[in-house]
Amino acid sequence: APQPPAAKTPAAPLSGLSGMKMAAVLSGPVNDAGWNANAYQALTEARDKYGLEIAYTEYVKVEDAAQVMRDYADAGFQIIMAHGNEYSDQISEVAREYPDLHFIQTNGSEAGIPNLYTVGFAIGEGGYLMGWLACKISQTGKVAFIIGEQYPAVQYQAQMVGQACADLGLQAKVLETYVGSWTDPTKTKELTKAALEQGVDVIILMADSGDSGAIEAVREAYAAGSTSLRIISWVKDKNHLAPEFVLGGWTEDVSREIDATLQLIAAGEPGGHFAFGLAEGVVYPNPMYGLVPAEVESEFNQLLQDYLQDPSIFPNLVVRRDL
Amino acid sequence: MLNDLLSIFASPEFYQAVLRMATPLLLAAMGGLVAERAGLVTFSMEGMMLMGAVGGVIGSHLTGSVWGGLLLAVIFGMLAGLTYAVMAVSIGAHQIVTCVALNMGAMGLTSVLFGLVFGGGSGAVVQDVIQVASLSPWKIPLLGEIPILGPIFFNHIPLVYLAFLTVPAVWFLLYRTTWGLKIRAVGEHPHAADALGISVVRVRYLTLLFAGAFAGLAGAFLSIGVLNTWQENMTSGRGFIAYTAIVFGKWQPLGVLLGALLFGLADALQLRVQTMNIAIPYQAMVAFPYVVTLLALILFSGKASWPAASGQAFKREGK
Amino acid sequence: MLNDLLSIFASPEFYQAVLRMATPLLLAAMGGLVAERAGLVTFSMEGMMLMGAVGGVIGSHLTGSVWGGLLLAVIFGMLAGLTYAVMAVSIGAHQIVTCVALNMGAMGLTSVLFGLVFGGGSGAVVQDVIQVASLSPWKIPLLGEIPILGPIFFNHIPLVYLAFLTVPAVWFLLYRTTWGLKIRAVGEHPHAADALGISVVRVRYLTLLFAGAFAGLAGAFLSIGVLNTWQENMTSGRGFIAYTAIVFGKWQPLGVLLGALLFGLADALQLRVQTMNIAIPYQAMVAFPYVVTLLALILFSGKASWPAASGQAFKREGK
Amino acid sequence: MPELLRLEKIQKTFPGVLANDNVDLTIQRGEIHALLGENGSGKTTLMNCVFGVYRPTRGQIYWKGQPMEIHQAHDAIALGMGMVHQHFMLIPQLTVAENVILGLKSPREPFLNLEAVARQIFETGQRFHLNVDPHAPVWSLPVGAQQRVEILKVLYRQAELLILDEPTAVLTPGEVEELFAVLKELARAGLSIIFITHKLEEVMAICDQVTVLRNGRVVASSPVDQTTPQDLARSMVGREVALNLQKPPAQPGEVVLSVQNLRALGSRGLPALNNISFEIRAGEILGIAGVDGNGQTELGDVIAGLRRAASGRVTIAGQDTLNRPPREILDLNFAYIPPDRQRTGLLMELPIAENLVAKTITRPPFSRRGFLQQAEINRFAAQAVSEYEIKTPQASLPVRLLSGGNQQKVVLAREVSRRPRLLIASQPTRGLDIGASEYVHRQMLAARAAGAAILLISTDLEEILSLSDRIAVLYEGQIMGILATADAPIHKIGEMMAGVFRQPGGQIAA
Ligand SMILES: Nc1ncnc2c1ncn2[C@@H]1O[C@H](COP(=O)(O)OP(=O)(O)OP(=O)(O)O)[C@@H](O)[C@H]1O
Ligand SMILES: Nc1ncnc2c1ncn2[C@@H]1O[C@H](COP(=O)(O)OP(=O)(O)OP(=O)(O)O)[C@@H](O)[C@H]1O
Ligand SMILES: [Mg+2]
Ligand SMILES: [Mg+2]
Repeated sequence: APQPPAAKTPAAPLSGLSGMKMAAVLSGPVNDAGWNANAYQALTEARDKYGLEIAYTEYVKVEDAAQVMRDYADAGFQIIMAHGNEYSDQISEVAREYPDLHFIQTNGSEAGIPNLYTVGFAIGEGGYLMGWLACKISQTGKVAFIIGEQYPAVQYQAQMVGQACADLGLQAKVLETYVGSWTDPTKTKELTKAALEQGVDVIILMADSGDSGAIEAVREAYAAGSTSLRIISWVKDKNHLAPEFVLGGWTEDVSREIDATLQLIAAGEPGGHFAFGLAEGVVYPNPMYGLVPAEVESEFNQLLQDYLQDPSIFPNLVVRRDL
Repeated sequence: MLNDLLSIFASPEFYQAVLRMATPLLLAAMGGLVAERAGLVTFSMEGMMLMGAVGGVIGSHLTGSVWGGLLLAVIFGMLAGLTYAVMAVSIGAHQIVTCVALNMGAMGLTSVLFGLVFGGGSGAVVQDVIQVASLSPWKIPLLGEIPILGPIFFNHIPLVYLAFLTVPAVWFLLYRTTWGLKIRAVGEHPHAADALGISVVRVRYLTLLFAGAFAGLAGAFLSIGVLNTWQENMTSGRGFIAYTAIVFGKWQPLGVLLGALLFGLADALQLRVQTMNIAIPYQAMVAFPYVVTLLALILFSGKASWPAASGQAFKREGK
Repeated sequence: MLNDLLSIFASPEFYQAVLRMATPLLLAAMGGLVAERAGLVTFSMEGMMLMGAVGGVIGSHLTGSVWGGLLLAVIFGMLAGLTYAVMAVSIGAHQIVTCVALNMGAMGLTSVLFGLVFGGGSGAVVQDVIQVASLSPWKIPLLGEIPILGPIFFNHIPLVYLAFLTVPAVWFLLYRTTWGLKIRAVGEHPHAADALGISVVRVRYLTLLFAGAFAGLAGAFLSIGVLNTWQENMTSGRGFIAYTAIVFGKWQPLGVLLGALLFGLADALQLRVQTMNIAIPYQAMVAFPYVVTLLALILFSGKASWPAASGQAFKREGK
Repeated sequence: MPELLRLEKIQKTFPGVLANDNVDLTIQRGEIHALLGENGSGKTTLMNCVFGVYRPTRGQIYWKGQPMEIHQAHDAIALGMGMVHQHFMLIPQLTVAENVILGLKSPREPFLNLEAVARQIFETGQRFHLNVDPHAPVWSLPVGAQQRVEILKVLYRQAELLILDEPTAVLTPGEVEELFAVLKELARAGLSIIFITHKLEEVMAICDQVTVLRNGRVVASSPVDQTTPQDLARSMVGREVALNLQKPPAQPGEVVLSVQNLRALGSRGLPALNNISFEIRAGEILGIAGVDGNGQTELGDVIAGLRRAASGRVTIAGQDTLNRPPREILDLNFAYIPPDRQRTGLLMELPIAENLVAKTITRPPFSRRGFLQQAEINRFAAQAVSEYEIKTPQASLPVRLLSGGNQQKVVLAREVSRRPRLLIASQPTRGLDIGASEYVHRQMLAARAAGAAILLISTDLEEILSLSDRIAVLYEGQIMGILATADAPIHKIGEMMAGVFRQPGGQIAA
């Protein structure tokens, strides 16, 4: 199985971070088992790794964010993070007010403020590689991408899924389907059932807390004899939820995203917009747990190696760093 | 495209899905209907269902049995109903606002409860998806074997049967028992009922407990019926749809059944249209149930048919 | 810890934040109050605000001026009000359900509208964060210079002043003008009002347009007042809180002001307590506004004080 | 005759009001006991104390000689009392049988056994001439039948005391006759009846004993055969009352209201007005007689624009007004006293003052450019309150706090003070005491003298006969005939009301 590539170690010493205070502005609770939980995990990992002192505020409405960040700035925090695109204006404003402090925004796009690091994931690699895998292992020639809601980045990933299949000359049909909610496992289950009725046998699953519903639907069909069904999980490796058919899939690793950003800061790199991809080890494929034919797995690994050496081997894989 | 649509309507799985998706709506709506007929606005079913959903998972986890889960779901739902009753019946608070507060409160409370039980203590972050025992289908012996109809109607988890059985049961309760008569009297004219020695307060408490119990079952259907886990806010609006089904059905059991089926159908259809790659934008499909609601409001409005004392606090005068 | 808490109450920024956070609630609630007094349930304010929010951004973008944004916000809000009026007043649909449908509909519609304008076509997903012209604070010339009080009260964007000015204005409207008398008559007793030659339909349409306009401004406050962009579902429940403030305030302008301030205060305090790392569990702090609501419901309930015809469709009889 | 109920020194105060003061009252078995008094004299309050709706501030209630504490209506019912409230306590959406069984145990508890109830309703109905279809929903019944349901409810509960609060106020003469027969039958069977009324002739007709309240005190109590209507009226009002009106001859002017071939549907979608035609001239009163439910309410509402008509033609002072908005019709100087003052006549939650100016509020001096001129409103209200003798501490109180009679005076003051060209008065004295009724009648005659055309719709035949210049009889939505009052034999009107006689040669008779 492929191991996620190790993050590149930066040249500059990291000692500068030790003892610094870092605070985060979050839109929801840290136990949402998703978006904010990831941020929370990133914070605690950074604390353990660099000896940071950390703090966070949950349920911050956009219009209050500036004030919350100012409060942290005034309380002596040197690194202030806003988790989410919605805080763009607020963090830009406060970053200008406190030029000596460092500001991090996930999913941001602002590039012109020297102490503001807007960071995101490179979009496209995941869709392309997982699309390749899905179409390759599908026996029925039908693959479904089950998504919570329609966002630009997600749509682009879906586009890349289809692109990969087409590029490989695979005749698989890719269904792009939306639950209409990130928090509705019941409906996700029904959507999955409907997809299975259509003969779909591989599902790329990106429905957040709806994921459990899709897994449940496949579990039932699997128990009824459809043992060739596979789910490719997304955002995190969810193999442990159903080891018999859930592949590790694709990870977008917030902890590594933050870590990479902290390293930029420690290295004295000026702010700007950064999108981390496969090369930086921030997004990566997970193990397949023997759920795909061995030859497919080794072909995948080979392609991955080749791509890391020379991205031009996939001319139609256009990585976007602006979404 | 027309062929694709027709093929949806030709498949038994579609009708099975319709029944499945109508079930939580029907359970909640039948419970709510009884309280509505006693003059209570049951816009709170979303919160009550959520309580039932978390109760189901916790009960199933603690007792190791899905029946324990159902029991706790009913208890949690009834506790939510009780809270409503204390606020709206005893204290006389504004019903709609009480419902809103209850729904919001349930969202927070269920998270905390879940964290307490599965996170090993207060506020702890639950890192993993929890799995518990869940209901499996009961195939009805002979009926289940009938071709086509068998799988559609007679191979479901027990709560599905229960949901559909509540329709005649609630009808009987409302129109053929003295309890039902009292409920209707309290909903239409609480002062007249009071003058005849009917305890408006008791009737309203009891109907809210009933509504809570059924909303709890509806929630359990989601958490340990369809799934075997719990997710924050997993009812995602089904309580509101159930409420709408009551209005759609003009406060009559059969009408409510029709409403629940219609919403179930709209949803099942919507999902299938997506998987058939039929060229209808998904936003339009997601909006479909609401369009149906609006149409229903327009078509079936006319003379107000809701219980005359709906939403009104009852207080005896001049003591 | 007590010191920390005291330091919050000693900072002018805190009070500034309270006013800022109360503003959208107050704008929406004052508009809603007028329609409520005409016998309409304005549980729809969430959706109306959302329409205003997207209208503000679109208007600001298309005209390049924030005033254009405010204008379109008002127009969008009024369109939402008009939709409600058509459903509930002309067709006589159930008000609460109409509100629910409207809120859901607005969530979808605003997304689509935003996509249409900024995504260059139907259904397109907007690729970027859109930024448009937004309101900046107006420091009131002399008053703004007063030490402490100046920054707290007299250095806000114009909508903040407007919000607080609506309180006496709505009071005056309701109690000192013939329009207000008509509104109250329609809300208390539509049939009697009809017999007195007051057009129930017209009064209800007008109050809903009024409510829509103010909800629109409240939405614009969020999108082009505090921010200069739009986010899906960016009102996040403020419409419901505004509705609660009306109930809290017992349908009186001053009471509603108090309610809006209380919710603003609860929210501002909650955030500050978190950033000061004061050892109060976050659940408690987040739940604070709802606890306040529940307490308010308990303390201020008593005799039903809402307009007697609240929620009732009016239809003149005969054919 | 042994005593059934005895009240001893009952006192009931409300904040600022002494509603009952030191009231002693004894009810014997099998007697019909009249309770008389002006509006607001404390009759309803006293009965509410007996029935557990209110707790007396002081005093003692004895039931069959035993002192009793009655905490709620249910206790009173359990003892064997039954009350028919002036505003019926029936649930319109339920059937007769359901209303009757409501709150009682079913023979097959918890299952309803409506057939058994229906049988018993039928039997009781046979015995006391209280016929009503047990399976009809109550909303579908005429008022008289609803009242029979209320009485059936009481009888079904084996009551020994029946309290009737102004039972005849809503009944037609025929229904009153039926009711009286029933009451006599019940008294003969041993029931005691407390009968609240404002009509002296009713007291004289069926009661055994009469008690008069004034300002909450008992001012007279005696057997009926030892008193006269004049005595009773004097005790009630505290002064002499003219029981007969002096009406100068009419001086009809030009036609003000013309109704031609009017048709309209009623609330249940059935024809309520069927080809109605008549005219009224300035300075005359046309009385519409008829049994309640024959289209009276619909007629008033259609002319006022409150109900849409299907076809026909209505003109007021030459202007077409059919299906025009109420505002336009009002602007023709039209005044309307609706039959249901609480539903359509008054804004119950709003102050008396605002109600008094409600129809002229948009004009000076009560408002200028949309702004209310509160001082002017108050001045006018204070004047109206004293002129029309509206009993209230201040005009800023909500109308809902006034007694029925005083509420009606607010309506009357508002309508008559505008010096209308056309006045429709629908049941203008329903529920009013003699003093108040007399007052209303005098005001109507004054309006007539001032040149108003008046359409008087009333189910009280006495009222019609004493006020009208001409009388039209309405039966099943049709006018059976129009007669000049002077040559209208009562028996002929009665036959028309019952639909057995129709005036030949068309409807119009001048
Ligand atoms: N709940 C109450 N609160 C305050 N005052 C009251 C209340 N009920 C009755 N009253 C007062 O008590 C007095 C007696 O009223 P009551 O209704 O008993 O008169 P009534 O004789 O029944 O009049 P009517 O002939 O109009 O029916 C009135 O002056 C009224 O203002
Ligand atoms: N809350 C209250 N406060 C003060 N007085 C009240 C209150 N409620 C009722 N009353 C008084 O109670 C009396 C009886 O009211 P009720 O509604 O029974 O009218 P009524 O006399 O029966 O009139 P009607 O003859 O039209 O039915 C009135 O005189 C009114 O002043
Ligand atoms: Mg009375
Ligand atoms: Mg009375």
